[in-house]
Amino acid sequence: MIRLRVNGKERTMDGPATVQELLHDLKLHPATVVVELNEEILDRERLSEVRVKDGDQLELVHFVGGG
Amino acid sequence: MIRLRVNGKERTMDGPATVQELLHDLKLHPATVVVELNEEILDRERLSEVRVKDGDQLELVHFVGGG
Amino acid sequence: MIRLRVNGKERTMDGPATVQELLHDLKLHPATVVVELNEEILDRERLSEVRVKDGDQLELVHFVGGG
Amino acid sequence: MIRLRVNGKERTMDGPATVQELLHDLKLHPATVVVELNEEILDRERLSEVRVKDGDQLELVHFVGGG
Amino acid sequence: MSEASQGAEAPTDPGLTVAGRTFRSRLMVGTGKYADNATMIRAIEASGAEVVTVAVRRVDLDRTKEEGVLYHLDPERFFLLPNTAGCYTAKEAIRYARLGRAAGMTDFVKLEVIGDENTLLPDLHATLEAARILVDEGFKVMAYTTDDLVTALRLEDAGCVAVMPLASPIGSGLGLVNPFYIREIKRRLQVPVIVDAGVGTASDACVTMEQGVDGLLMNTAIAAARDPISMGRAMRLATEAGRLAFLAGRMPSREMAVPSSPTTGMLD
Amino acid sequence: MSEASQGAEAPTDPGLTVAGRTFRSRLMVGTGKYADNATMIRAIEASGAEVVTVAVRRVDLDRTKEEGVLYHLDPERFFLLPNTAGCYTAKEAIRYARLGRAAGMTDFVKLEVIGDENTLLPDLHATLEAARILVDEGFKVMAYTTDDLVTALRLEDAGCVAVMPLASPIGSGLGLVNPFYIREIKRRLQVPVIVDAGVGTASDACVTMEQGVDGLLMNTAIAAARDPISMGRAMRLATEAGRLAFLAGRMPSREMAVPSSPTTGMLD
Amino acid sequence: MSEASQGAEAPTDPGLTVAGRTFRSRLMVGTGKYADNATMIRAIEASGAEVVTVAVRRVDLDRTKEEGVLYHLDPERFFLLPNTAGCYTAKEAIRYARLGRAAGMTDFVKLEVIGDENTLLPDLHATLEAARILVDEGFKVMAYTTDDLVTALRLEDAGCVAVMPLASPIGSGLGLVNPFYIREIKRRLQVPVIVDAGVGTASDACVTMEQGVDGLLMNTAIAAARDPISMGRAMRLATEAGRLAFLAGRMPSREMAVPSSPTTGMLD
Amino acid sequence: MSEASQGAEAPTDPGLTVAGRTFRSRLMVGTGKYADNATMIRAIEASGAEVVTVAVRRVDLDRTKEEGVLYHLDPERFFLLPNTAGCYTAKEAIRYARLGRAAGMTDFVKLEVIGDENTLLPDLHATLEAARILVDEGFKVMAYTTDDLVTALRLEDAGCVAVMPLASPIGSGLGLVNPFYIREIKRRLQVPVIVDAGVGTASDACVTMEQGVDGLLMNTAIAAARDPISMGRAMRLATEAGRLAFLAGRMPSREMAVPSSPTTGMLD
Repeated sequence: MIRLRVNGKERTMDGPATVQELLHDLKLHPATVVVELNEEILDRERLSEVRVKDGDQLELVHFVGGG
Repeated sequence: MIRLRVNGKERTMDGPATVQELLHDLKLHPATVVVELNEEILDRERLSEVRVKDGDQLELVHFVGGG
Repeated sequence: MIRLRVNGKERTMDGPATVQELLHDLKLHPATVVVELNEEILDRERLSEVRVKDGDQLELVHFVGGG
Repeated sequence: MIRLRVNGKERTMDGPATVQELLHDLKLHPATVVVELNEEILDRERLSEVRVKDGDQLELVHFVGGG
Repeated sequence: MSEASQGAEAPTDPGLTVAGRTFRSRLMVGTGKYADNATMIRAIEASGAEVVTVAVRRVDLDRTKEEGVLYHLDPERFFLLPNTAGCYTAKEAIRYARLGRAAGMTDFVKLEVIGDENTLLPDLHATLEAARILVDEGFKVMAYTTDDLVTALRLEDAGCVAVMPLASPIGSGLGLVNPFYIREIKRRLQVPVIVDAGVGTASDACVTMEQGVDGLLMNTAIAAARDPISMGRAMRLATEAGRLAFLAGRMPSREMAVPSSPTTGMLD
Repeated sequence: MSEASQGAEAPTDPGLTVAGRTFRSRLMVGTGKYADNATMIRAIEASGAEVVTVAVRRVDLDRTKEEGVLYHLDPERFFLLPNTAGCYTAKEAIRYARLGRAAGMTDFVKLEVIGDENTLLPDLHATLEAARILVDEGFKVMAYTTDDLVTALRLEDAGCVAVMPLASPIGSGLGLVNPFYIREIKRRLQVPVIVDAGVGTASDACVTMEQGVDGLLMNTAIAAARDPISMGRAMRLATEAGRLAFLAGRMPSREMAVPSSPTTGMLD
Repeated sequence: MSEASQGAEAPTDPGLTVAGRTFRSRLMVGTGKYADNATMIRAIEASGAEVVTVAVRRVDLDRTKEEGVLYHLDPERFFLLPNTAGCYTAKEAIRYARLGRAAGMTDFVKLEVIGDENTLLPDLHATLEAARILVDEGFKVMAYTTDDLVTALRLEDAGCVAVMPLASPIGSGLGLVNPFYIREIKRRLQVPVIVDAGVGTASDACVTMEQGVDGLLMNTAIAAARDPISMGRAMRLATEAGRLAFLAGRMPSREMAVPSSPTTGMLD
Repeated sequence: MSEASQGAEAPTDPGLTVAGRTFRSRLMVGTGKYADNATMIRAIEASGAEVVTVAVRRVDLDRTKEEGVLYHLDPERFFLLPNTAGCYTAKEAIRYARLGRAAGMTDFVKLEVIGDENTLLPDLHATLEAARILVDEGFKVMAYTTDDLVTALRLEDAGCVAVMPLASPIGSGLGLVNPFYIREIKRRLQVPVIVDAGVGTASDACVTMEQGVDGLLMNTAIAAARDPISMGRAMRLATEAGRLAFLAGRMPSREMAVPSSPTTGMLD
């Protein structure tokens, strides 16, 4: 089982998975978020290749209203 | 009996009297007030001569704090 | 001969005349000016009736730029 | 002969001398100036020991009116 | 009126009504001090103003000066408001008002009785006296005055159809020196309050309208700008902007800062 | 843009160009603090702004909050400018700038490094440090700063494409507190000077543009108005008015009065 | 008077002369609104004022209120100036002026005719009417008025011995809202100009005196301060400072900077 | 100090303490730009200042200029504070600071690093860098800076013994342009805040002290007045007045008026 930290919250996944699959689980469309994996930004193209490992830190961000 | 209006309030005196006597009744020192009798200012000298009549209007004024 | 004062300047006319004629001499169109005769405003209708007399004071005014 | 630069101006002295002697030549009282020799501040005590060498840069400064 | 402002004003702004007569624009302009009439016309058009003030003066019999302003302003498009500028007594002002009525065929008059030559500040006492007489004669008096509240109230009582306090002296361009008094005058009067004189640039017009007054009258700020046509347009936009901002209700101002971006959702 | 302002701007105002990209409107607006997205959209449309700022924040995985602002702003119509609001160090700001670039597919970033929580005033030292690094990384940095001239000059030297001094603290609505410094900054810089933060109402926008600056950015003044849509429109008109007035060249202001009606041609 | 100011005033300031009577201090104070008489006395002493204003009111026959102010102010030290505060018509003000003369055995009166209850702004028309009558009756009228130049000139013509324009409404503490008008009034009048009402703190007193006016009258600013005694002293110093600064002739202000230390004699 | 102010300050004002050294007067003055030394001395004496700033410059070996200022200022009476005026880099400022220490036998230095020749505004970045180094060398650094809060906080963190924000540019005489920032800096710092530069006349000094700051430093306002001696005295009184008014706690200001005479006890 894999332990991740996603947007500051602990999250477990049973078995390995790509970031794309994680987003899918979270019902997030890849086009609408930016993924930072362990403080490195992931290109959208690579979301389906890169696999999350135990202990990974992910930040899933997007634009919100701001001044 | 004499009916007066002194500083906006009805006041009666039994029998005639000078303004000076009225002030004395009111425990006012003549030197500390100005007397207006029926809208005419009374000189201090005349306070002991002038007698109040029924229906007279008197205003007894002095200095108070003001800007 | 008639002596007039028109807009502050002496002016003479040989023989009697209506205000209308005076305006005509001055090349002024009645519609574009207001005539004050001896401090009384003349209605346009009356310009052709009223005759100027010796010593008359006339002011011929119109609108100019102002704030 | 020694070539110095004092307060930005070339100055020559025939023969070696202490800073104190230089000040004396310039009619400056040691107590009233601060001496910087080649960008190092000289303690007043040492003015009579230290000797100027050819090529030395001296700045003689004091307080002036300022805001 | 501009599409932008139509869009904006349409729902909110019925325009300015004085003595039953409604004007689309809240900006009124004078016709004095322009380099030439062509510039005047274009600047006034750019300003969007309908009400333009004019003065009554002698015809120049020597024809050295150009003809009257009437030749240049289409009475179909512009409402000519005669003023009594240059008068120093009630008697004189009344005489000019009558001539203005005869020349303009309107009962509206901008009453001005000057009390001091250096500052051109009004004589409030003579103004009030003249206002009472002119109202009796059936004039619709729009009274030029200072920012003195009590005189403004008296002018309203006297039957003036509008009260026109100054922002600062005529031609000074100092802008709105005392917003408190203007705001109080507006709060207290029923008739339209139209600020007259003192505006120097667009922001002066904007901040004055933000006090809630009904309108503005200006002349020099446009006529004496380097480019009167652009300034005319600037004044039109600034007047609309100030009115809209007043109606929109500004944010409270505070010395403390408040973030405009969320303080939550930050990364670790 | 309104007919009025088209007419006005057409000949005079080529619009605002930042790093080779030209924007028709000189007004930029934020997207924060609106009651709802519908109001935000309408207010922004009313403001005529093309550039709208957005913040980078975590996706709310619990879906309690509404989705990102991107769903509501047509990228064809609006240029989304990511900011680094909420960052307190150069390192943090750089991280958010990179995320903004990835999210917005643009090199433009509004760099903000806050130095104090109470006033939200920028940390000029960290801002300059971050600006240098981001410029090296190919960002087009628009730097939020105070009205400090020397820092503004340094930010220009560092390669920022625009310098954005504040009029007064974020969300304060105090308006342009120090026109001297803003004017001096504009006088001295080559890159566009866009005043950011502090505007409270339309006249603040107007007077700020009259200083000659190239543009304005605001958020709270519109979002926190009682009627944000009308205020959005007011800000659009006020920004145009201030720009036009600056270009038109205002009359000189003087303490002495000057008549606007002729002093000659008076009656006897 | 303080040693400092003695030293300063001695050569320069003969003090303030009204109708032939000279007062050492240019600061006059009211006696209203104090928590208690002890505080009032100490605050007035700290202010250095010689002229103190008093109001005329009915004696309280029920003795619930304390006795008149006369008990507390040494007539040897202070000149009691009766006012007509609270009067709304010329007739009423004249009546109070006469009572004040009888009570104070002085012809001096501070004439006040209020025209509006909310703002306590004067009725300029009734004030002028009352001033003319009181001057005829031999009063030395010091007339409270607005900052309206023309009324100030009329009051001087009417024979007032001093004109007392307000800085801002009574008790408002807004300070000197319109320095232009006050300066112009001072420029044009021969009689002393004493600014009355509106001062809120020491700098208001200072900046008002810097306009060149002859004196100041205040009440609330001292009485309603947290510490009236210290504020009284502050007002005394501020009034002296403002007068001295006016006489000293301030440096010109300019947007450009000018170094105060030498630019020559720098090191290599 | 004047009797008046002694009386006033005695109970309330312990004077100004910087790095353990207490000064009776909160006013510090510069020694530049005087017509002659005699005037300088008398003006400084009139100002009551104990701390006077001096610059470090080359001795004039041609003796065309007068001798150093030390000849004219009694070190028993005045505390000479060396400045680094005219320096444009941290390195240069440090060099001058060391020379000032050697000349004045004091560790106190007024650190000034200018960032722009036209405005003489400080380089906040170089100032902070120099401050850190000088503090390490044991200097008691009083840092001249802008009204930027964050830099002020950093200077305090760096170990400066006083922070000296400007009111407006050196020699401009524009007065306190941004009271908000100065007030906030005072609120937030532990070390004394002494406003330096920009004061033009007495009311500027008074209003600045009313913000609660610990002291003032000025030069041109006194030296460039028509009568520097009277202005020196005016500044002394204005500084005391502003301090006292701050401590006394001013009345609240309000737009509504409040009568200062009783509204009861009026006649029928």
